[in-house]
Amino acid sequence: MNPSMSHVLGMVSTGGSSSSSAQQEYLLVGSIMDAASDSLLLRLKALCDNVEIPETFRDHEMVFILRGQNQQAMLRARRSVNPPSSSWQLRYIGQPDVSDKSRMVTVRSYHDCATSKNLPNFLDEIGFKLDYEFVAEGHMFRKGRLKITVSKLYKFSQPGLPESPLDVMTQSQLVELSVVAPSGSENVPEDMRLFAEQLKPLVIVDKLHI
Amino acid sequence: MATALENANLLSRAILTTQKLRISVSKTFNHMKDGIKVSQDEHGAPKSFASQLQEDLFLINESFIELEKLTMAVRRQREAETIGNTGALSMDPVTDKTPLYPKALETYKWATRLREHSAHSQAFLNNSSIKRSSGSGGSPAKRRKTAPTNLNISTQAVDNLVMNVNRQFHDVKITKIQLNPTVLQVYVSRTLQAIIVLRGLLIERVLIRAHHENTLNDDGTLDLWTASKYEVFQKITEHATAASLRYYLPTMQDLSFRSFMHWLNSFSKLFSTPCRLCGKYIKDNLPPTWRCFRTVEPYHECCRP
Amino acid sequence: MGVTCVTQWPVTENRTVPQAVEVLTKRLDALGASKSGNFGVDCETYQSVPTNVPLKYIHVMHNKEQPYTCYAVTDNRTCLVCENSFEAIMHRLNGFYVPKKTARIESKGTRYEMGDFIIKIGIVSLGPHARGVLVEVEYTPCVIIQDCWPLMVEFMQGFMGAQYTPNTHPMLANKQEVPFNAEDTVFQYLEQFENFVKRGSSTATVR
Amino acid sequence: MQNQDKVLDNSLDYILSRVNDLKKALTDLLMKLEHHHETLNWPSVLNSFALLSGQINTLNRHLKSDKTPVLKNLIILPLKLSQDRDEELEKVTEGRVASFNHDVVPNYLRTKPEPESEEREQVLAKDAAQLSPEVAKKQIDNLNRLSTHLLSMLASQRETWDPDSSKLNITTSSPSDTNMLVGAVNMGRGFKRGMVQQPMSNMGAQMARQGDQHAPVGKIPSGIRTNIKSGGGHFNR
Repeated sequence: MNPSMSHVLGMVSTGGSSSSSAQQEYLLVGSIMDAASDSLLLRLKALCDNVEIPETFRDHEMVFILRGQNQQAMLRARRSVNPPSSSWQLRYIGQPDVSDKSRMVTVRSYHDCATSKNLPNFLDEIGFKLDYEFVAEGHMFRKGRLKITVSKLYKFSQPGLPESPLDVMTQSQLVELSVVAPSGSENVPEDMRLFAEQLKPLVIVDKLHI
Repeated sequence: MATALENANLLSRAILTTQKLRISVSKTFNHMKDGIKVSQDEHGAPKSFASQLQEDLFLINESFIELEKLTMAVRRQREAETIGNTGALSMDPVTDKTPLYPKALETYKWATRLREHSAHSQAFLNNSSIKRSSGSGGSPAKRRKTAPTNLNISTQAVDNLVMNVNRQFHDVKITKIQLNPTVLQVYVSRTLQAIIVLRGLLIERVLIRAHHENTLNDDGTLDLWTASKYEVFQKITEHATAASLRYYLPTMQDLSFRSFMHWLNSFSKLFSTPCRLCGKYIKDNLPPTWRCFRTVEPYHECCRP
Repeated sequence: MGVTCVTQWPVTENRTVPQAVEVLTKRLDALGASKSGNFGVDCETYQSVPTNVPLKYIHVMHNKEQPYTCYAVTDNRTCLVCENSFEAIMHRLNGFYVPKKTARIESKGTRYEMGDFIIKIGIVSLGPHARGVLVEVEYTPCVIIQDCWPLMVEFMQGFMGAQYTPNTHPMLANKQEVPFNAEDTVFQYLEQFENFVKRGSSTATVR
Repeated sequence: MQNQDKVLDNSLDYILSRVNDLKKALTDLLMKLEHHHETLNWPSVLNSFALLSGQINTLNRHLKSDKTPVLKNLIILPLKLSQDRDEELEKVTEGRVASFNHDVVPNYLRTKPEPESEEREQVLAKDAAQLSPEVAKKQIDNLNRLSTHLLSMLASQRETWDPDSSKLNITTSSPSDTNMLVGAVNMGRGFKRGMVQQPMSNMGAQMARQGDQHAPVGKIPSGIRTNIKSGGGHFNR
């Protein structure tokens, strides 16, 4: 496996994603206790492509909800706090598609786009209200088109200030395995399952059960 | 702690003894293989093969017994500690706090990449196997050699000059972005930026670009060569080069630089001052890009007196 | 991205829209402008579903000059600059915001270059009908409109006629001298488009 | 009549051959146990047992099948008992039964258990019948408790026997934490201020789900049901 090539391929696929309309996110989630997270990171470093530059992130995510009479829409705005970034990412995440019970991974419709920094303001103006917000801090790995994040979640002690002291959510870190691909990409779940198998028994990643 | 130290001592002794044992064993085998040369013991009496062998075997036996003793000692020490934990040491990479493991991974990936890259580049180079002239490699060295020593002016002097000029002209902001050779970046109002390469205090090269154009290449190195993509600034670069020659005073370097900055400063209102002669802003799609060297009044290139 | 000015080129009674465009292109040719491809600016308006959100509009605009970018402008002129995939997200909000029917308006035409100036002459069409002509002039080396406004006026009078005076630029009113950016161009187009829509609806009611 | 005899003969032959197979397997196993007990390994013993059980099964199946004549209805009548050695018999039984005499015949031709064992069985059956269901249940529970206790003791002992395996089984992730984190990211559980707000927003999310999937009207009640359930879950937490 050529790391640099797959990196490029990954870039190409994400670059093409913006043009295609029916994108879906294939997702598996799990958690790892803080004490064992080092082992997981080491294992991921061995498995994934981007070892020489382990990507860390510290993101601030705001979830906005627009409530109508009998429906509501949810949009997520996310930006990097460290290093501070002037651009935001806007994401729409659909509800998990439960039509096919036999599927091994959660599938939900997914759209994202990079936006300018006035995103919260914009969402406020078109009627969205902030529902909740948090800070996620951790590591990001790539393996081909797979994206693996290991992140610790913090809640705000003061609203709207990602720099303010933060409270830890749990003694565990969230592990997410995701691929964003056009709908109907059949071998994606299989790839993900194979990868998930390699994380056992440290982490068992599974479908979303909300 | 003390037991660990003792253990280490024992181990190193054991290693030495093993070495001794190996030497004596190989010596024995050598003797057996080569037969015994006519050698003499200390008293000058010739030695028989049997006695030599006996001696060798005795040595082996001695080392072996010593080694065995040491091993016993070491084992006893280890039993005092919990073996369970030491066993886990080899199994769990996390407890291994040395960065050996990640470094090894990194090295491996780098090596793979390096091999790929070199394979690619080899393919490329084979396709275009033009012999590079040997001179090109040597020329920078030559240029460095001819660098003028008489123009060596302390960085302190340059800094002073920059500070003075910054104070003198409000619209001009000079920053030193490279030390050797000195490269200055001059922002004139919000209109343009000039990249000035100095030799001593004399202007070696001037490049004018738009205020919002990049100073650095994509890889973060200083871009001293790409001309501005805008016609106005290409034109002004020409005029500025001319001006730098016009104001060239090797004996009064300080004055030379100041007059040039004075001239450059006149561009701060480049887009909002009409031509002195025709009263228009635009001629040939360009604003008045020429400045009188004495009065620094704006003119279009074809309107200049 | 330099400073831009978007103005309307009047279509007089005795001319059709293509003829009006031709007058301009002939002049530009005579001045030595060179063609450099096509351009297009379009605007799609989304209207809120009144049961869910009080009446609001979102104008989603594209400029071919920035082909991967999309501009979403609210009523308060908050402009969100984002990737094209924003439209997919807009479609997901179809319970709240729906595209206004027949509200897709665009200006399409030829792009000319003349020194550091870029001139774009576009025919504005609302649905299938051509409604008028918009001229965009961009002066690329400068990013502060206060610095180069007289220069631009002079340039525009150069090919649009000496008697022609463009409206005072909205950015001129702004006391702060901030660098010009792509949103400002989009705002100008939006302003002009809204004028066309208003006029279009008024003429429609007259008929 | 002749036909029936033939069927009987065939059937007996078949049974005989099966029983011989069984016997052979048994002797094999015994041989193994006796002579190779030092090198014998568990899988091979298991193999032998599997073979035995298979053969017993086929035998039983044959005896129960419809085609087999009902052997129960046949009568064996010992016509003559004698204390003399019977060479023929000895050969047939491979030397186990030397003569057809009063000592062995009752054992070989027995169709019922011995009276003593029958008696004891009956006593046990009576005891079981007398037991009330409650008492029985209590006893079963008792037994279960004892066995689980024993199991846990074994498990804890195992950790001391085998420290390596217990080390490897350190839990590195907990499902409850996963649920908490996932709930937090997706629904904002634990991020929102004010407990009162939570069930409300949760209900909203349920509605969004319906809106998103364009669920037919008939599906709405089920959505409401889950909604009540998850809301209740919140209060319990």
